[in-house]
Amino acid sequence: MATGKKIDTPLLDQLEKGPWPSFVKELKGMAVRKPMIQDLLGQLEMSYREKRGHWKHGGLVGVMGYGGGVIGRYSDSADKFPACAHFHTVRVNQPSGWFYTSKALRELCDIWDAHGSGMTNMHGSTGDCVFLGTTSEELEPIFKELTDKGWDLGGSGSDVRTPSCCNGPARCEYACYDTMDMCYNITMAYQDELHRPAFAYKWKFKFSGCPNDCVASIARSDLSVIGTWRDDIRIDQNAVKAYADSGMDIRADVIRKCPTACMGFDGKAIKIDNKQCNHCMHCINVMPKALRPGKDTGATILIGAKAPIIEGALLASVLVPFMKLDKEDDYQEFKDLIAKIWEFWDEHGVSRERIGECIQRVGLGNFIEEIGVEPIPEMVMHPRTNPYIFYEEYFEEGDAEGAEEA
Amino acid sequence: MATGKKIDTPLLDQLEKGPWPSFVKELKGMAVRKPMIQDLLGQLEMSYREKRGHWKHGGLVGVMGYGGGVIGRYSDSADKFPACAHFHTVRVNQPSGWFYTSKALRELCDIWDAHGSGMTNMHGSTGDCVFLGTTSEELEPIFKELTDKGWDLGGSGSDVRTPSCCNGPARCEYACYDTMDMCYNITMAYQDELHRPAFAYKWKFKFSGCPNDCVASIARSDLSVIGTWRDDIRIDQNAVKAYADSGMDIRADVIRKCPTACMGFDGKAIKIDNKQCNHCMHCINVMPKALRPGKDTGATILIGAKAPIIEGALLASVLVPFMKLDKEDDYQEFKDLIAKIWEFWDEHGVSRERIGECIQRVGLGNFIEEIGVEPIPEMVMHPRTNPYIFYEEYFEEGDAEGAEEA
Amino acid sequence: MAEPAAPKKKTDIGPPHYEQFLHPVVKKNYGKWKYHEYLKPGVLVHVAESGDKIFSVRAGSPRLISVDTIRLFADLAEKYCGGHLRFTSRNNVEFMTDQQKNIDPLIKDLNAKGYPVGGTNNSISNIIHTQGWVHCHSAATDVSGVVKAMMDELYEYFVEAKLPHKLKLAAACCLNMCGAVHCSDIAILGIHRRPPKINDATVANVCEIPTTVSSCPTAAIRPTTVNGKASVQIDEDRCMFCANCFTVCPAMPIADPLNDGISIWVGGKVSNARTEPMFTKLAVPFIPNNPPRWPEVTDVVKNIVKVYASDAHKYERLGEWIDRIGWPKFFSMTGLEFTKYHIDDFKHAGETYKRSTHIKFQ
Amino acid sequence: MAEPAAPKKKTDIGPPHYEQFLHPVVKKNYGKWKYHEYLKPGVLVHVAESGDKIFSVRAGSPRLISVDTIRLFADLAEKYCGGHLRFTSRNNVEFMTDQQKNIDPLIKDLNAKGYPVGGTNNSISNIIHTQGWVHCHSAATDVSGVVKAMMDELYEYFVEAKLPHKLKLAAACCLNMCGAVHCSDIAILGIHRRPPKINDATVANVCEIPTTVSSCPTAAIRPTTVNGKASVQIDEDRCMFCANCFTVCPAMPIADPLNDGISIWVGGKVSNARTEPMFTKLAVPFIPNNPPRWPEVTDVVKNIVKVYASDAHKYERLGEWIDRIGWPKFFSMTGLEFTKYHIDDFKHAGETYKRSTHIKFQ
Ligand code: SRM
Ligand code: SRM
Ligand code: SRM
Ligand code: SRM
Ligand code: SF4
Ligand code: SF4
Ligand code: SF4
Ligand code: SF4
Ligand code: SF4
Ligand code: SF4
Ligand code: SF4
Ligand code: SF4
Repeated sequence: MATGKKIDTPLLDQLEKGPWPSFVKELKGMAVRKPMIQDLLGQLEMSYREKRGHWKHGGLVGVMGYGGGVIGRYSDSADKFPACAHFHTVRVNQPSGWFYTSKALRELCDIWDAHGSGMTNMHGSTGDCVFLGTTSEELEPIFKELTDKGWDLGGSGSDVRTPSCCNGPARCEYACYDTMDMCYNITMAYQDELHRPAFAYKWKFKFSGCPNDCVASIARSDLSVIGTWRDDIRIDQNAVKAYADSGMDIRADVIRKCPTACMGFDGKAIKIDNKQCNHCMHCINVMPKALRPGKDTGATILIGAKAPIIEGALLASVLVPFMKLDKEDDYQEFKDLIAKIWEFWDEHGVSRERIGECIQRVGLGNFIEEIGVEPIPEMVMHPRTNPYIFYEEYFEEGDAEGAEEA
Repeated sequence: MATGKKIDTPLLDQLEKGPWPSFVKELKGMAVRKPMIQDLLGQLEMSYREKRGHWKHGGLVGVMGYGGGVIGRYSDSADKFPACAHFHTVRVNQPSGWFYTSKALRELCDIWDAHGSGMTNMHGSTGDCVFLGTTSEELEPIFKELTDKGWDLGGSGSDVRTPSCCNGPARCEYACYDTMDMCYNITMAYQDELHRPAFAYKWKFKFSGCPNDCVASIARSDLSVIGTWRDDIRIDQNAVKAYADSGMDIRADVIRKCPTACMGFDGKAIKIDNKQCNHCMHCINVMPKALRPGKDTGATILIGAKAPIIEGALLASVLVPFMKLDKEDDYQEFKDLIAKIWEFWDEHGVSRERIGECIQRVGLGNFIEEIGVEPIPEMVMHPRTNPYIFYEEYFEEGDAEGAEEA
Repeated sequence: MAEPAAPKKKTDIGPPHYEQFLHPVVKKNYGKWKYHEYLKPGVLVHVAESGDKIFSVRAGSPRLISVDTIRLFADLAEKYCGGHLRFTSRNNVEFMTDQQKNIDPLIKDLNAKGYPVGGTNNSISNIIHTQGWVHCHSAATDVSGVVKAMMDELYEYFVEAKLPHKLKLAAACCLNMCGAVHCSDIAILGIHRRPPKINDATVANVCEIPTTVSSCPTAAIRPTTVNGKASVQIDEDRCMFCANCFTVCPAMPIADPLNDGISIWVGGKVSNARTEPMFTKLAVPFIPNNPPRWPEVTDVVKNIVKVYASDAHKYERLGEWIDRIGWPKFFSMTGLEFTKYHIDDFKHAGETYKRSTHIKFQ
Repeated sequence: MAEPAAPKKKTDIGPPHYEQFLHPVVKKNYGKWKYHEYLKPGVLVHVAESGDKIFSVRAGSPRLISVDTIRLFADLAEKYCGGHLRFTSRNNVEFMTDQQKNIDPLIKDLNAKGYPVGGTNNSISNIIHTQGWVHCHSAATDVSGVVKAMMDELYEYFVEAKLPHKLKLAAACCLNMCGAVHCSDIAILGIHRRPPKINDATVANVCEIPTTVSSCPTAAIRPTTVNGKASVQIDEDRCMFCANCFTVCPAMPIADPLNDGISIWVGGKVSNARTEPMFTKLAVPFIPNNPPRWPEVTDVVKNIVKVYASDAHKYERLGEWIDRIGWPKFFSMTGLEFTKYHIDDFKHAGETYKRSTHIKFQ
């Protein structure tokens, strides 16, 4: 592999200007001591000139014993930019909530500086620390050093992808369950499924502590766990008064924006018809000092979100309206549910079909029947509008009156 | 054909009881002098006993020169009920708004008493006077007597079905155009299309004078014309005061129910932000003495409603948000539009595919392009959410910069 | 050899022009009405800009009526209304007069003959319905009977205007839904529940096999040969009983006494008032036919009406009420069972799944 | 012949446990936070039931950062926060301290190094984005560049919190939408506009033809033979440029400098606050790639932000604002063109047609 030589990048240079921190500056900084990045800059400048990417399609590389965690990447212009001929990424499983110490970060940096390009994504869209650019030979050494320091790879391919969670109880008063603990617990419980792709397609878990959904789980995860409560919103009427006194227009900003119109304000105190509340969070968001979620907390379990390819994007849909998430019991109820879903998916999923698409194909009604979950109206926006009902039984002429045939 | 003999109808008899007028009484009344109805009662009692109908599938009958207007019907139990072996219905095109004089009704009754069972539906779901039960031989005489008295048949089969309209300007203060006149005009303009099925499937016109849509046109017509206005709602503030004084809770019943929240009431006068009003009619419905549609009236033209068979039910969708309906010009703009739509349907419609289904298949965008209507956001609830855009042009490598290829 | 020309037939004359049928006061004030008021259930007055008034009296009708009854209506129209009357889009009959004093005698006469007056304002008006066993080959139930039984039970809501808002009912005897079932506050729908039985002996004679095969929306029908004759066969697991094949092929009857029955639907509307028009949604997937009075069906409907009446806000249509309280609450308040059949599995099924955490806990 | 056992590899250890990384004040008050306040743009304080406070300072990051920059963040964390820091779900870096006095010096240091502080409350936070030409074979544009160009233009909205509400942006380089493009307030999506070019010589070697054929959602691909070699062909009229075939078959490259570019989407959201989560909707179907600064794209986005800022109510997300004013008004206020491409024609297209007369006339 030849050394990257410095070349002019007039187009990229324009992206060094402006107030927002520049990824080009980041690249140039590393290019000084990393030929791989010097050549990457060259190739990228060529892309900017030609208006097209210069990477070849995929490439299977990885570490022994794992099926995922590394994305192979080869340049289609290795002749011009030999230093970035190989430019694989390594996905390192981030800690819950993306909390670090400077020490931990330095360890990661040192490993990557020694064996890779020195460039990273902190973080990738799924949540991993993404280490951008290394060669196949470096993969095993990287893996060894990572595991020695207590780090492991994340997911890629048709496996459990690296779960992620909002900072939840660590730094948010709204958290209705321990997102950080559950994300860690689940990540550990499914290490095999995470590292050795054996599914029909990818499977993403995301954990948000409340319906604000700060990790966008409802839009981006096959299995989304969103905290909620089922008792009454806690109200501190003194704090309500304080907000009012400080000039907040409670009627306009809170009461009238409540989507269920279940709130009232008489100028002094707030009243909530909690049976009508749909737990949207708005009022709590606006008045965090005065309003708090209830104490009977847990989560809504939703299933099947994904990006559009190929049947159109899906938002996750309600599977269990409320589940107590029992740490002491090691989240067993949740894990039992996952086991049943995966069993179903194993049997009915077809290759490259996410669970959301699979459920649409077989029908939500059939899906829940197979996994042993009762149909309830909370699962639908509204019951069916078309009359095409697949009744499963009918009477046969010979049947005794009242007897149904399967 | 043997004479219907009186038989016991213990099940049907139970439907003579109760406060609501009884169709069984109606049938029994006619059965006294109509063997056909006597046998119909017998067959119906048998249906009630056996829980199934006793009519054969279809049957093509009609009057010379017409392809529609008569529904052939044959009993599958002619041996038991010979008098109703033939039991065809004749659809007579009702007058606009179902207005009659006693004289006109008596003429119709006399014809039907002479040549048919004497039973009718006033009216059928499409709008016709439906004369229930006659034999094939009677069809021509019935037709002759009807036309002699100024009546004609309605539609059936793959033709223009009998148009219908709300009473509109005849007895309703909300009418934004002359539904009665337009319904008559359009019925007359398309007599050939109404009587001689030549389409891919049925085509229904319905005319409602305002968005209350009292003929359910948005749910049941291929082409729905619904009156509306585009200037300001007329307000009589004295009448507003009178309503308030009479105890109406204007804030609760009107202001807060306005779907666009574009109304205000200061205890005395109503204010409307007419640019935000979506013409839902609610406020006008509740306070007809105080509020009236504006004076710049016309109609929204919607296309494609239908019952569920077979792709699922459709509501009509907006094709022209606002069209002035010019009586003086003989509704030419409207007719030009219909001509273009039918031309398109002729070319692209497949058998037994309603226009609504056809539009879904080819895409609304392509449809309007072909009929020469500009795309506007009023036609959609929202722009597309999926990224699957069928761009119709792309640059070829050789193209001069900026030149697009078709 | 030209046939001798038949005497030219009168065709394409269209319906009579409506103008000749209008009451003089209607004709005079045509398009110039100012407002209306409800005088009592079934009685409207429309006031014109000129100050003229026209009074309308609305009477319930079973729709399936004899010429004798029509003549009775004609008699009454002559006695009180100068011969002027009309029918409504819900098959009620309306008598129009400019003489307020005629109203009560007219109502008395109507009532005496068994015709109730009502159906205006916040009431249950007449039920839109279809042919049933009286005339249609496709019927899975008899809607004339169901409607009579229902209106008997709901009578009070026709003659009084005591509901939160208008409540529009419709009934249809098969999935063709001739009427307004797909967009009514409450709808009754005759429904088959067993695949068509194929008459292999006649299929080839009376049906076009390719048309029959392609008529099936779920592709459940395949061509086959039985005893050397071309026929079709049905993959029963795929059949959802739509009867579309029967419509194009009479040799595939689907009606079946043991399995035909009724489904109940709620929450549709047509008007644009406040909310956009809405489709009806499934409330009860299946109740077996129980003629002549379908008591299980009328019980369910009456119960839904009662719960709606007790809980909805003023001016809230049934579907708007459910939207406010939520479907879980609707099912718990009415005591109806929610089953997997309520969960859509047709073309746009996914669009009906609940895609948010907006949940009310009860 | 058994291979000699390799030294047992350490695997499946998972990520380090988070607890060791938590700030002592965070650890102490874990799950016992009471409320938060915004001290200024980019600075939050969370107050615990115990009365303890933790201050967070949020700095913008280009996400594509070098180990040197990470080390810089580590330095600052050590200087002001006892070494504690985190990253957010939008790739900002957050420094946490229990010392309010550390906030301003920290901000000063960050700013000096070129890292802006902001992105909290009613601001535009960092843009979620993906690999682009930097690393992905599928990219139709370079999102790192687009995002840098956009954030330069939208900078004021990051460092000040002056919008009606949070405004969440995302950018993705192809229809795979690695990120949150399908549910963002404003999204930038790299898009192809020309069918894949088939490399007939290599298809048979590098692709499974049946898989390739079935990968196409519109069934545009058919098997064929070219010069005696098995290959595939595309019905160009049916292709909607999704690149799914390229994902399974490298011999069908779709990237094309002349026709790749950017589409702009608006009005999505993820949170359940007030309204349910919503998908983004098409605003601009296509703008050609114009690196390095995509001025046409940033113009459109800036303009949308400005119109939103001037017209939306407090606490109204972009999609909620459009729902209130209506799409016709959105297009007229932003001056964007509505074309036939905006009208859906995919699977559920019909469900997006306007099925009511609820129209606002302007
Ligand atoms: C006579 C009739 C039109 C006709 O040409 O035949 C008619 C007449 C009137 N309608 Fe209607 N509507 C008539 C069928 C309908 C229908 C169609 C249907 O019932 O299938 C609808 C749409 C149904 C739906 O939405 O599902 C309809 C939705 C309305 C509405 C909207 C109600 C709402 O808020 O959703 C109003 C306004 C109101 O009630 O406040 C209305 C208002 C009116 C007014 C007040 C209009 C007026 O100022 O004259 C009339 C008296 C209403 C009453 O009965 O209380 N009319 N009206 C129809 C009477 C049918 C009957 O015998 O009961
Ligand atoms: C008589 C009537 C019902 C009634 O009791 O009022 C009726 C009766 C029939 N309809 Fe209908 N339809 C009648 C109004 C409707 C309506 C309502 C309307 O027009 O406003 C609809 C729903 C709106 C629509 O068109 O979508 C309707 C949707 C159907 C359909 C489904 C069409 C579809 O595209 O979904 C069929 C099936 C078909 O066409 O094959 C159908 C077919 C039929 C047939 C011809 C049965 C068949 O399978 O061939 C019925 C003949 C019954 C008979 O023996 O008389 N009928 N049909 C109505 C016509 C009377 C009239 O002329 O006034
Ligand atoms: C730090 C972070 C979580 C994390 O674990 O990393 C976070 C933290 C907070 N979010 Fe969030 N949200 C974070 C990403 C999100 C996301 C996901 C995303 O941006 O992709 C969402 C959903 C996005 C969407 O709806 O499209 C999100 C929707 C909210 C909302 C709902 C806003 C709304 O009305 O729609 C709130 C409540 C509010 O703002 O009033 C909220 C409120 C909050 C609060 C106030 C919660 C608290 O009490 O601590 C935190 C500070 C908010 C702020 O920045 O103004 N957070 N928040 C994420 C910061 C990202 C960033 O760097 O900007
Ligand atoms: C690196 C990353 C983008 C980034 O810059 O952050 C990424 C990169 C790729 N994604 Fe992704 N996806 C990444 C997060 C996502 C997300 C967001 C998420 O996970 O929350 C999504 C949308 C959510 C979802 O899963 O639906 C996403 C939806 C896809 C899809 C479409 C999947 C679908 O079912 O619709 C594909 C296509 C595929 O799987 O064939 C895809 C495929 C890819 C591939 C492997 C390209 C391919 O066609 O094989 C990309 C490799 C790029 C490279 O060279 O590194 N990527 N991908 C993200 C992973 C980093 C990490 O581990 O933290
Ligand atoms: S999702 Fe809820 S609990 Fe989690 S960080 Fe956001 S606001 Fe806090
Ligand atoms: S959480 Fe939402 S629905 Fe519940 S009271 Fe607050 S604003 Fe209303
Ligand atoms: S649709 Fe409008 S104009 Fe026609 S009768 Fe009904 S309320 Fe009157
Ligand atoms: S017509 Fe409807 S939208 Fe318009 S002001 Fe009246 S209630 Fe509001
Ligand atoms: S609904 Fe069905 S059974 Fe009833 S009249 Fe229409 S086609 Fe016949
Ligand atoms: S009834 Fe409908 S679904 Fe069943 S076979 Fe016939 S056409 Fe197909
Ligand atoms: S969005 Fe497309 S091009 Fe961008 S990283 Fe994901 S797969 Fe690659
Ligand atoms: S790009 Fe998509 S639509 Fe076009 S041929 Fe490939 S798979 Fe089919």
